[in-house]
Amino acid sequence: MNTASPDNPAAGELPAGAAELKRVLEAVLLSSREPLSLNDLRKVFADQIAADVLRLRLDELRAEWSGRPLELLQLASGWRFRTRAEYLPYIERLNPEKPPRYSRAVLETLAIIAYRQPVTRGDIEDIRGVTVATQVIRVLEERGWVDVVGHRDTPGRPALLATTRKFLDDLGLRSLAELPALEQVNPTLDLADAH
Amino acid sequence: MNTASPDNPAAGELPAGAAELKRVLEAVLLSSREPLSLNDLRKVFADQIAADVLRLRLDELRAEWSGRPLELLQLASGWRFRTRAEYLPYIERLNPEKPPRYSRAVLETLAIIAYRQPVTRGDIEDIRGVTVATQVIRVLEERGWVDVVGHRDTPGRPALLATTRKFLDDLGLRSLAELPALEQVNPTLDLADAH
Amino acid sequence: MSEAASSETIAAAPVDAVLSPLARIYGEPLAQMPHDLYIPPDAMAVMLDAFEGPLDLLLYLIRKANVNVLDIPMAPLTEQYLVYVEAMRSQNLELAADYLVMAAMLIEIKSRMLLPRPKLTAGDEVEDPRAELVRRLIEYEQMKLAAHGLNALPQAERDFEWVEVWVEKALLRRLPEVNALDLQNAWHGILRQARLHTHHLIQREELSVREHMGLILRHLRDAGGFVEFADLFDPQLGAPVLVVHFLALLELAREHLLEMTQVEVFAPIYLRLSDEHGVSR
Repeated sequence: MNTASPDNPAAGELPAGAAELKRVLEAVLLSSREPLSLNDLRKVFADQIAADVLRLRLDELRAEWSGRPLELLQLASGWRFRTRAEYLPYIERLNPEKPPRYSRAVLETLAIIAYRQPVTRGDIEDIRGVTVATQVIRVLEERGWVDVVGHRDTPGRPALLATTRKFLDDLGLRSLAELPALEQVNPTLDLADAH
Repeated sequence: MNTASPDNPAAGELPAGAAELKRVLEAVLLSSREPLSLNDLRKVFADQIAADVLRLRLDELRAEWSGRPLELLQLASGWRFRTRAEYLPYIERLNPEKPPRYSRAVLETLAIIAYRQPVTRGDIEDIRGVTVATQVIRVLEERGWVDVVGHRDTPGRPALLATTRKFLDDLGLRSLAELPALEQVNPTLDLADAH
Repeated sequence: MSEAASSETIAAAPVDAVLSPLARIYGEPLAQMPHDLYIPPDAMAVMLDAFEGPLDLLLYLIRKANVNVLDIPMAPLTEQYLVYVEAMRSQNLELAADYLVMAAMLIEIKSRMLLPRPKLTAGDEVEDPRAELVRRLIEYEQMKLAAHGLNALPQAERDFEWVEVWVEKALLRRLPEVNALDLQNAWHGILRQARLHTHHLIQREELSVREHMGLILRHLRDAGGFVEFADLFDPQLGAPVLVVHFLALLELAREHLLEMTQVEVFAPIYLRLSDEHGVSR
């Protein structure tokens, strides 16, 4: 039995003051396995702190961490700490296992699903002009970036694929609107070469 | 190709200065799922930093985190950050587990002590008709709900148990008189079970 | 994607490094592109890996010729394309199938363009036979660039790690909660049990008396086991409490939990825990 430890939290226990509130936010966010939404974070304070107050503290917290090795990010499904890119080379030395790097086929398929969703495999094949290997889709599904959101009401009822929240989270995006804008192909050449 | 992130670290790339070295240690330790041994940590710096230097930096890092919501621990298997115990009640609110329950033996013993105090263990055994395990009494004493208020002058001089002020406080009662009256307990059940 | 093991003949590295850096799978972009379209047969296998399909190949040819996608010169494009497909056919029939379909499409477009255009009434537009091909090429190129853009975003595990600090839940001591109702129910359980074994008679006593019995015992214990009668009573508590307190005292005496002594009539009454050694704590 560990007598030095705290007892159950009193039902209404709240941190005293903004500084302590931020310490609680830090503790909770640093130890979370998933991004935490404002709603999750309100639960942490037994719904006693208003969402806009939390927003304010989160922004302050993000600023406080600005010079440090972690950054606090607002993602599609909530807030989460991640390591800054410049520290990855060090982390990688511990883990010689190479992180996934995707083939062109996978990346192009992902781009089509991301920008044209929901799409069927047939749609993807039309755009890419080649058969899409099952393996390519499976890689994306296994990463949790793509899933089936329905079926098109055409013969064969092909599955409609879309990107997931995890896809946005893993790319540090809050919504699809934050995807890089599609490039206008060739506008300058267009003028120069016209007819 | 990925331009946003640094390329593989140059083989000999090392942080410049003690402060930056600590930032790297922080990044690596905060993102690790496992404790990291000094040996692991030396790998992070391509074995270019001596173990005793790392030890020194780790001790400094631990001191720097002393007022913060995480603590850097040195465990048998290595170094690791851990969320401080006082923040656990907040984390707990995110994922509430079902609160533990006392066994029937504990609850009945407590009820007997509450309603019939002061009582000896023998009294409790008479009423319950079974032996009362020492563990049962100890649970209640450790909780601070029950203590010994005297000894009965009979052979063996058994301890007399009574409930404490903390018991009343924790149950939100001002006095024992606020415990539910026994006559009014479940009148229908009473009748059904009577005879 | 299988990265080519042997990289000596990259003469035909097909993809423009600026427009399609994704395809720069052999490392450095080529300093110069080959001027003709001849592909050494042993480089063909490498080529097949390099192109993502017929659209990709067409885009390469168009980019290489440095012409606008919107203004494709069909005759040379088709000829070049067929040269490649012929080379592929000897290497990989399965793959060539996709390319053959495209070849057929190119030839069809080319032949339609050779046909005289029908006279137009004013305002009518006849669709350029190349329109559909152009639309597909543009869309494909856009997606190729988008894929590149996505790949440039920082990516979990590749470019950063999520932070998940160890939480030792066991540090949180979770104590069972009990309320008055639980006690009532427990008592009820005891009663029923007792009725089953009828030899036990459970009688209810005035609870407040029981509470005061505890108070008196505590008082005595704290005072070292010996106290003067009058000290037990605080007149400020009022008559009802004093009465209960007194009843508790009598009950304690009856249960031999304490002894009352008086040397003579009207002398002070002393109370003593029956446990004469006091409580050693």
